[in-house]
Amino acid sequence: MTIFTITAFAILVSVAMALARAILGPTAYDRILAANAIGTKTVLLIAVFGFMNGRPDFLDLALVYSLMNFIGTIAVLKYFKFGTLRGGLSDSSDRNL
Amino acid sequence: MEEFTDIFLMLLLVAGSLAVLYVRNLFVATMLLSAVSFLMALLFVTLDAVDVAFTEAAVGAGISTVLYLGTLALVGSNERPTAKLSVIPLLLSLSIGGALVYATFEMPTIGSPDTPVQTSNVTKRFVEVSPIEIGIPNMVTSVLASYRGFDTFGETTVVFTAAIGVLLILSQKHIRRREDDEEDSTPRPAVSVEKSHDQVGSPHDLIPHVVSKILIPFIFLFAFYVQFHGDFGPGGGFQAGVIMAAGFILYSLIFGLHITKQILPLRVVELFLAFGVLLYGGVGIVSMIKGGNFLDYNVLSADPIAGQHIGILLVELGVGITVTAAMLAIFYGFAGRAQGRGKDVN
Amino acid sequence: MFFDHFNYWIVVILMMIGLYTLMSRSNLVKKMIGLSLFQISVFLLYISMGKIEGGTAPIVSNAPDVLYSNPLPHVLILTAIVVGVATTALGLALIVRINEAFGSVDEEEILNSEDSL
Amino acid sequence: MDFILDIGTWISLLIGSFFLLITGFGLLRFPDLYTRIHAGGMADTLATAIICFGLALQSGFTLISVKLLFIVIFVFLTSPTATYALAQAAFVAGLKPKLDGFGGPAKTTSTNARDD
Repeated sequence: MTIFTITAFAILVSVAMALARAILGPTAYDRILAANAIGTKTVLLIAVFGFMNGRPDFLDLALVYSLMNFIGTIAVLKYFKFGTLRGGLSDSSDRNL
Repeated sequence: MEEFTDIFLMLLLVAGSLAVLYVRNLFVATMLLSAVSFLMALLFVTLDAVDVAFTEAAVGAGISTVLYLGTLALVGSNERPTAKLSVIPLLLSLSIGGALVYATFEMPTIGSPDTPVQTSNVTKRFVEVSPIEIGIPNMVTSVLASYRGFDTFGETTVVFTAAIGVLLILSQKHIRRREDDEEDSTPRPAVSVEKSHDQVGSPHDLIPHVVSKILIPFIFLFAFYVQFHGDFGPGGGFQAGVIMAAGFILYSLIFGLHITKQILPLRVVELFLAFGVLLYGGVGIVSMIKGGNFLDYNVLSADPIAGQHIGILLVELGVGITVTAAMLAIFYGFAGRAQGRGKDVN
Repeated sequence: MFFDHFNYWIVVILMMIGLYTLMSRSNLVKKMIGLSLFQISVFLLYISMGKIEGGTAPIVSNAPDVLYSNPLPHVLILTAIVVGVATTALGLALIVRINEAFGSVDEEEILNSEDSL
Repeated sequence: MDFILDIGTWISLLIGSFFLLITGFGLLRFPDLYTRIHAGGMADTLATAIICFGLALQSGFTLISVKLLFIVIFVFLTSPTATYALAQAAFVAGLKPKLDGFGGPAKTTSTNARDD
């Protein structure tokens, strides 16, 4: 029972709680928040898994996770705010098209 | 101890999938699917498949979420409730599942070293000989680009074809089947568009703007790192292509599709789409001209190992370019489609 | 041992959920989501088969006596994931067009409007 | 020296796990979105920094610790941005914070923010 295993379990438990929030809702924003939180915890879990298995050179993966998490969240929020993925986040210049 | 983390993850996976099945709102189902995809990628890491986890994270959690959202923005996110419990599908899937579970008892134990998968000669060749024969530490890359070069060429062509198909389907003008169908029966997205108009140009969007501006160059740099470091660590053309496309998609989400199209017009994307496949095929042709078989990299240089390195580098580059262009073309198709329904956009 | 075949059972359960979604839901986007779940279960099946007890990722490490998991399933699934998202995009594009032609993405509604024509 | 580094790793990983569990509880138990964002956005980021610091102690000055540093910087930039954008989108959409005891009506959801 190393410290890495303990940490991995702590992360897994909090992932489970975040998943419960994603399933329970009640608003869509809660679900987005929960999915985003799951992504952040996944990043940590990958880092810890690497050290747990003695091969910590796969941290590029964790970077990809945090990147995709960010893009996913921005896309979801844009969909929610504007109902389309087309225009810019804060300008309305796509009206000119 | 480690297997308990696996089991925990798999149980979370089942819970997430059941939730995907039961929620009525398609938007919520998409969010849950993205969470399920994250968990699945995590499971791949614990099962030693780091390259696959890389791809699944980039594709499943990133790109496909964006694609589903692009679709939902066009078709609406409410699912019509089904009145009755579907008995026949339930029975059918239960019986198929039962038969498969019965069959699993004949399957070899997970992780045992004497299964046919592990003892086959092909596996021995890949694991023991390939680092010497190809000279690349990442066996997945050498199998992908060299031993199974034909197969990967086929897959690249499939991605190419799918992107062409999406462009053909979605670039057509909007046609209604019935002229009398005046009012749009499509459900609107969750937030009405008029509402968002009041907030357009609000200074509160400054923070995502600035942060994305800082991040996007590093995303491209990271994509190049993944592309060219794929020989030594997890990564390669497929992953790098998806990350590169994700950088452009982020740019487009923040600054608008029309600005992205000014930087990288669809015409250029189409050129790149074809160029990647041609580069891949061209390597094969050159190796034939040099006297080898199609995609036999040994003849590309005087030293077979150097030849393999050149071949794998070029082939992965071709894959990366095609995948980038394909993902971008698909995104352009979906995100630009709203033009067909002008009254809904503004 | 109870957990010897656990991965396979999870694969079967995920596959059943995907198949049931695919067959019972009449919304076409939901069907695509079911197909994605089905796909994920197949990925897990392949990767589970390549795993070897005490093994490590198939990237050469300097440590002595390393046991590597089988790289072949990884290659197959890696390409399958990217091809999967490309074909999913194709399906979703068809759904968008269907919605424009029929004003609905519900299978039953579309079939009913076909009948009434 | 190794012993001291190990102790450092133990302590920082335990503190990080503690914060992660707090995050989970916060996500589950807080009454409305705006309070949950604090759990999901702030505690998570702190836990990431602490855990990566603990892991970097184990790897020493190598490429690995540089990558860990990048992860921390990346999460430090993106996670608050994402949650900020989330809060702003929710507020714009009309989701009112729960203000028990502050005079405001305890209204948690508006009509168009609820998804099901």
